[in-house]
Amino acid sequence: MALSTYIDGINAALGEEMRRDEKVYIIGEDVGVMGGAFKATKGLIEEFGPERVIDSPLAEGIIVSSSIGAAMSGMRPVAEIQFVDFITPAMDAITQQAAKLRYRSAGTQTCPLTVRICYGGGVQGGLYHSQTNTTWFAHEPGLRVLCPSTPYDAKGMLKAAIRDDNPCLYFEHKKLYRSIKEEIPAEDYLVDLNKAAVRTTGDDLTVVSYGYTMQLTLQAAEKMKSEHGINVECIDLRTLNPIDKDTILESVAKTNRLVIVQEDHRTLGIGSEIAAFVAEEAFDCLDAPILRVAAPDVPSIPFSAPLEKFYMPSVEKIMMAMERCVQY
Amino acid sequence: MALSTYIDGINAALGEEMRRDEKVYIIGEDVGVMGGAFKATKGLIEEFGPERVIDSPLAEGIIVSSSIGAAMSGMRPVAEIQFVDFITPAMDAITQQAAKLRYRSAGTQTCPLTVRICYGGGVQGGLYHSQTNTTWFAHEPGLRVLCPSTPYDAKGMLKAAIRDDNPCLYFEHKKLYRSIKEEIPAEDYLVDLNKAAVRTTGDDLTVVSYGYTMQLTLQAAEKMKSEHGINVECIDLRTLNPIDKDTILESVAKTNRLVIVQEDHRTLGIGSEIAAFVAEEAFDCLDAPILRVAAPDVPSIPFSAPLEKFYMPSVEKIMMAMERCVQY
Amino acid sequence: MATKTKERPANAAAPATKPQNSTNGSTSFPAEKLKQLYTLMLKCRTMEERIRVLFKQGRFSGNYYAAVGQEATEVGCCVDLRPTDTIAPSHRDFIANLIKGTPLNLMISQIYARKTSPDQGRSSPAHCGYAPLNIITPASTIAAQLNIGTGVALANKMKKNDDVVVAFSGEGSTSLGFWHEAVNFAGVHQLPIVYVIQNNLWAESVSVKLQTRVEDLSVKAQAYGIPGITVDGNDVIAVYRVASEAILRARNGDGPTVIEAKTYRWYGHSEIDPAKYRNPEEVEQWKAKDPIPFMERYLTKHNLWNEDFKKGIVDEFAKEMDAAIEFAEKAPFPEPEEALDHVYSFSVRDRELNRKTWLPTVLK
Amino acid sequence: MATKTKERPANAAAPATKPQNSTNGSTSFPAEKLKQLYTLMLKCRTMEERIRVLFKQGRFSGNYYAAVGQEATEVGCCVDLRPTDTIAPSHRDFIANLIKGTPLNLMISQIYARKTSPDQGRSSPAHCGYAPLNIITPASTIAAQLNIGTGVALANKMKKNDDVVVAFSGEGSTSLGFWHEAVNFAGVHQLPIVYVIQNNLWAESVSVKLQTRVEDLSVKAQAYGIPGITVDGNDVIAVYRVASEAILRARNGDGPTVIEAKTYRWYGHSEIDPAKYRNPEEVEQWKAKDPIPFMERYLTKHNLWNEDFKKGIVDEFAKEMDAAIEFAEKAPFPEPEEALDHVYSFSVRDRELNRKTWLPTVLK
Ligand SMILES: Cc1ncc(C[n+]2csc(CCOP(=O)(O)OP(=O)(O)O)c2C)c(N)n1
Ligand SMILES: Cc1ncc(C[n+]2csc(CCOP(=O)(O)OP(=O)(O)O)c2C)c(N)n1
Ligand SMILES: [Mg+2]
Ligand SMILES: [Mg+2]
Repeated sequence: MALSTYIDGINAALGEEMRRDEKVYIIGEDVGVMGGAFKATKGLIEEFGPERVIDSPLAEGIIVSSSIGAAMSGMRPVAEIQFVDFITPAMDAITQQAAKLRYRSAGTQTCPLTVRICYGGGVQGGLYHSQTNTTWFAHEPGLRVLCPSTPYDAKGMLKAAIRDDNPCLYFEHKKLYRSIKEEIPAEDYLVDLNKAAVRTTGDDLTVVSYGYTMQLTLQAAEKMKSEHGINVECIDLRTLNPIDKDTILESVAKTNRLVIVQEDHRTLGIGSEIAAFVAEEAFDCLDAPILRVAAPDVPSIPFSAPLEKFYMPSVEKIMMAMERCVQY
Repeated sequence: MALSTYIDGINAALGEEMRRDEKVYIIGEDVGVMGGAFKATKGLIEEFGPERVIDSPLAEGIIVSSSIGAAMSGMRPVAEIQFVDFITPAMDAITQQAAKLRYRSAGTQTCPLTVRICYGGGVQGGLYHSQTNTTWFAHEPGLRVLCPSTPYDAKGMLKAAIRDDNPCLYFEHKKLYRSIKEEIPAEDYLVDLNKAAVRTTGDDLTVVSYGYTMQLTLQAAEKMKSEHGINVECIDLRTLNPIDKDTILESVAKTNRLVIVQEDHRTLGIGSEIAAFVAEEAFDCLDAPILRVAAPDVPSIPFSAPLEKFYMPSVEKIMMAMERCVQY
Repeated sequence: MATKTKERPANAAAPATKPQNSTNGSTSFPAEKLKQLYTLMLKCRTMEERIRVLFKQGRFSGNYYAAVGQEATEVGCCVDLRPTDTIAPSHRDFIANLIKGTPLNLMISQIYARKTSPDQGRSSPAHCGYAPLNIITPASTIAAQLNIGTGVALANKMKKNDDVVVAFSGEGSTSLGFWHEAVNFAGVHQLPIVYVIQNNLWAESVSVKLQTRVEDLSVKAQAYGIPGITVDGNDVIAVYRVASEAILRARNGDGPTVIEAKTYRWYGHSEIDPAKYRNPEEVEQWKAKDPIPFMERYLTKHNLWNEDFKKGIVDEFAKEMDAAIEFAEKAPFPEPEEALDHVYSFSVRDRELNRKTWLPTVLK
Repeated sequence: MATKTKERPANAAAPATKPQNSTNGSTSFPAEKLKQLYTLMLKCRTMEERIRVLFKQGRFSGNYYAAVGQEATEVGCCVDLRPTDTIAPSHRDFIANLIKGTPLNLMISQIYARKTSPDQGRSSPAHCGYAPLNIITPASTIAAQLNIGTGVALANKMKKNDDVVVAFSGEGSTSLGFWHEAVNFAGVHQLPIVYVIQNNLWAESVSVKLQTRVEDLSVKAQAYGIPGITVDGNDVIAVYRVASEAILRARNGDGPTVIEAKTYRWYGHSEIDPAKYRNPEEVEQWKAKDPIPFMERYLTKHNLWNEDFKKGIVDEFAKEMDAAIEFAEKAPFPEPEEALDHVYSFSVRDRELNRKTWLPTVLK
C-alpha cells in the first residue's frame, strides 16, 4: 500500500488496464508527449507508444465519435476531454450515438468506451475552465456517469469503467487531483459502479454529495459532530447515472432528513432528481424540507476572486444547511 | 377573430414581426422555398425574399452561432431547428455562447435571438424525430426556454420572444401543430414570458405540465371532475427557464397535492426541478408524495407502435396519478 | 500532399471538366462482374419501387427515403465488400443492405417495424443496420455515421487487419462540422476508409448551391491532403472502378479517399415530400440518365444483355419480395415492455416496473 | 472558384515554394504607415513581456497566453480597422485590443480581474473584449469566435454597410467542426470577413503535423471556393499587404478570405507551460526570425529607424504601462453579489437572495 493522490490513482488505473488488455488505448488532446494537461497520462506514451496514446487533433467530436466506432469494433478506448467546458463538440457523439447505439440496434451493436472528463471550479479557472455540466449526461439513459471523490475510488472506478460494457463518462474534479492522499492497494481492484458509498453513518441527518463537494461535506459532518454532537450519515453518490436509489432511500428512512450538496448551480442539478424521487418514494419518512446546497443560478463561475468565492459551496454553507435541516 | 391552429399562430407571429421590424429575419433548413418541414414559414420567402428567409446549409451549429453574431449586431434572428433531435451541433452556440455572452461581457454584449425548435413524440417519428431534450437548456441560466401549449400562446409567446432581449429557445410540439384550433386575435398581442398560466382552478390537486402533455392533462382533469367530482388546478408552465415558482407554490399551498406531467423521461426532466423546489420551499403544505407522470428512463422513443404507445404519457396514465395522489 | 497523388484529378479544375466515366480509364472487367453490377442495380430498383407502393397502400407506417436513381453509386461502391468490411450508411442507403447481403426477410421486417427486424422494431423503416455483416445501424443525425465509421477504420488500423470502411453521405452532409472532423482525422492517421458523397443536388429542399460554393465536392479532399475524385454516379462501371481503386488504396494502408458521385434523387426527399421545389425539366433530364438502361446499352454492346435476361432477374426477385413481405406482415410486433430492454448491458425492467411507488409506465 | 482568383497562390503547391513576403509584391507604403506598424509591434511586445513579469511576480492570478513572436500578424491585420469593424479574438489575441485602441487602463484591469475591466472581472485575464470598439469578448471555446464573427459579417451584409470582420484562430482551431461550418457559410453567402489562421506550429503540446495532413493551411480555402493565401507571419509588411487586400475585398462585397500566417509562439502555451515538448533549436531558429528586428532592418534601409526612435517609443509606452498597472492595482474588485448580475436583461438578485426558504448562496 502506497500513499497516493487522486491523479496517481487515475494514472495507475490507466497503466494497469493498458498492460492487462492490449485493446485499451488512450486518445485526447495533449495526452501523449505532454502527458495530459494535468499529467493524468504521464509516462504512458513512453511505455505504450503513440499508437496506443494518441495525441488527437483539436476536435472533441472526433475524439469521442472515433472512440465509439473503435469500441464497436472491439477496442476499449479511453478518451480524454481536457475540460468539460469544451465537451460540446462531442454532444452528438455522446448523447445521440454512444447513449443510443445499444438501444437502436437492440443490443447487437455496443460501444464500451470510457470518456475521462475534467470538471469543477474553485481554482480560478474562470467561466470556461470551471464548469460541471453533468446534468446533460445524467439525464441520458444508456450512459453511465461516474464521479469518484477519493483516490481509492479514482483508481477502482476507472478500472471498472474501462472493463464495463456500457459507455462510461468518468468525471474527475481538478481540485481533487492533488489535494488529498490516501493509501490505496497497488494490486488490481475494482469498485462496484452500481453502488453509492456510505462514508459516515449517523441517525440525525442524511447528506448526499459526490466529487469535490463530498470532501467538503465530510469536513462539515465532522464539525457537526464535534461542535454540535449531530451525527450525519454521509452518502457518496459515486454514480450519477443510473443513481443507486436504494442506498439513499434506506438512509432517509432512518434519519428522516435529507440535504443534498452539489457544486453545480441549483436548477436541474443532480440534487433535483434526488429530491424528486425521495419526495415521491419516501414522502412519509420526511420530517423536514429537502434542502439543496448549490451554486446560484448563473451561467458559469466568474473569474474574479470575490465572485468565485461567492459562487462556490463551502464547509460553512454546508453546515448552515445541516443545522437548518436538523433544527427544522 | 379567426379559428387558428398552433402552426397558424406561429406563421402569423413570424409574418407580423417581420413586417413590424425589418431587423427580424429567419434562418434554418428548408425554411425558404419549402416553407419549413412543417410549413411554419409558409409564404414568408415569397413576401420577404431570400435575404430575410435564409435556406441555410445543413449545419445547425452555424444556423445558431451566426444568429448570435447577427443579434449582437442589432439584428433579430429567428433560427429554426428542424428537430430537437438534431440540435447537438449547436450545443456550444446555445449553452456556451448565447447563454453566457451577456454574463461574460458584464452586459455590454448581448444576443437577443429566438430559436424555434420542433420537439416531441407520439407521431411515430421514432428514435430521432421524437425527442424532447429541454433539460439540456432548462439547466442553463441565461437562456429562456419557452413551450406554448395553445394556438393563442404559440402566437403571443413567439412574438414576445422575438422582442425579448434574452436568447429564447421556443419549443413547439409537432403533435400540436394541427391537432387543436382556437380563436385567436388577428391583431398584435404579446404573452408575458415570466408567468405560468392557471388553466383550471381547483382545490383538490395541483397538476403542472406544458406543451403537448398540457392538453392531455386538461382532458384528464375534465374527466376527474365529471367522473369523480375531483377539482384539479391545472397549471401550464409555459416557460421552463426561468420557472415561475410563485404560481406553483401558491397553488400547492391551496391544494396541498402536486402531480407533474412531462413527456420527457423521468430522470432530470423538468418535473425533477419542480418537485425539488416544492419539497424545499413548500414542504409543510404537502399532504401527499409529489408524483411525476413521465416516460420511462430509456434512451429515446422507439419506433414500433406498441413500443411507442408504452412510452408515451396518456390521459389514462395521468388520471391514475391524479387518483392516487388525491386518495393518498 | 493531395496534389501529388496521381489518383486525384480533383484539383479545383479537373473533375468538372473531365468527370470519370466508363469511356475513360483503361480497366475492363470480366463479364460476370458486369452482369453482377447490373443485376444488383435492378434488384435495388425493384425493391424500392415495391416499398414505395407498400407505403402508398398504407401497409407500413413511418416514412421511407428512396435512393431510386442512385443505384449505380451504391452498387459500384459496395459490390465487392467483404463481410468483415464495414458500411456506414445514412437514411438514403437502405439498399446497401441488399447489396452487402442482409437477408431480405429481415430488411422487409425493418420496413414493417416487426420483432423480426435486425433492431426488433426500434429504428424507423429506412434506418437499417445488420451487425453480422458489419453494417452500422444508423442514427438519423446527418453525417454522424461518417464519424463512427472513421472510428471503425481506426480500429482496423490498430488491429492491423486489412478490412476497410465505406461511409456514405449526401452532399448536404458535407456542410456539417461532423464531416470535417471525420475526414480530417482520417487524413492525419491515413485510415482505411472511403467517404462516398452522393451528390444528388438536393438536401431535402435545399440546392447544393446553398450548401457550398464549390462545383465539385471532391475538391474538399484537398483541405485534408488526401485524394479526392469526382465520378459520374450514374455510370456503375465508372463508380466501380473509382471505388475499387479507393478501396484497394485503403486495404493497402495508403489512406482514405473522398469520392463525389454526381447523381440524382428521382423522387421527393421522402415519400411524403412532393418535391415541388424542383424544376420538372431537371427531373426529366436526370431520368434520361437512368443508370439501368445506361448499363443495359453497355452490356448489349458486349452481347451480355437481352430482355429475357432482365425478365429472369425481375421475375425471380419479385417472388423473393413477395415471400419477404408475407414473412414481415405475418411477423409479430415487439411486446410493449420490450421498450425497456437494451438500455444498458444489464436489464432495467425491475428498476422501471417494480418501483416502490406508483408508476404510470407500467400501464399498457 | 478558388483557383481562379489571382490573390491566391495557395493552391496546394505554390505558397510552400513562394510564401508572400515584403520582397515580393509591388505595393510600397508611406513612411508613416511603416513606422506605425513597427511602433505597434514594439508596444505589443513591451506590454506582453511586462505582463509575463507581473504573472511571475504573482501580482495577478489565473493565467496568460502570450502572442510574443506573433506581433507582425496581429498588427498587420488590425492596424487599419475602423471602430465599426469587428475583431473576433481568441485567447492568444489580447494584443489585438491594444492595436484597435482599447484603453490601456481597462486592458490591465482585465489582467487584474478588477471591477474596472470591460467585463467587470468575469472573464479570465487574456480573454478581453471591448464593446465600444466591437471587439467580441471571447469564450475559451476554441474557434467559437469565428462563428459568432461570421454572424456579425452576415449582419453587416444585411445592413448593407461596408464594415468587415477579422476573425483570429490558431492552426489547431482548424480541426474543429466550428471552423468548417463558419468558413463554409461565409463562402456560400460571400460575407465580409477575413479568417486569419496564426499557424504557430503548436496547439498547446500538439504539433501541426497531428492536426492536418496539409502543408499550407490556406489550401483549406479551396474546400469553400474562396481565396486562401499563405503569408510570412513574421513579416509585418507582407501581412499588412495581404490583409489589406483581403479586407478591401470584404469591404467591396467580394467575399471572405482565409489567410494563413506562418509564425511562432516563443513561449509556452500559457505562463504555466514550460513547453518541454519542443525542440530548443526550433525555438532558437524562430527567435532569429523575430519580426521586430526584421522590421528595424527594413526601416533602417529606408532611413526610417534609429536607436533613439526605438527608445522614445519604449520609454513613453513604459510610462503608460506603469500608470495602467497602478490604476489596475488600485482599482476595486467586484462585490461578491455582482456574481448574480447580467444573467438576463432583468435582475435575478431578488430571486436568488430572497428565497422563501433557506439559501446557502446568500453567505459571503
Ligand atoms: C444534423 C441533422 N440535421 C437535420 C436533419 C434533417 N434532415 C434529414 S435528411 C436531410 C437532408 C440530407 O441531405 P443530403 O446530405 O444531401 O442527403 P440526401 O437526403 O440528399 O441523400 C435533413 C436536413 C438531420 N437528420 N440531421
Ligand atoms: C473546444 C476546445 N477544446 C480544447 C480547448 C483547450 N485549449 C485551449 S487553447 C488550445 C490549443 C489551441 O491551439 P491553436 O488553435 O493552434 O491556438 P494557439 O494556442 O496556438 O494560439 C487548447 C487545446 C479549448 N479551449 N476549446
Ligand atoms: Mg443530397
Ligand atoms: Mg497554434
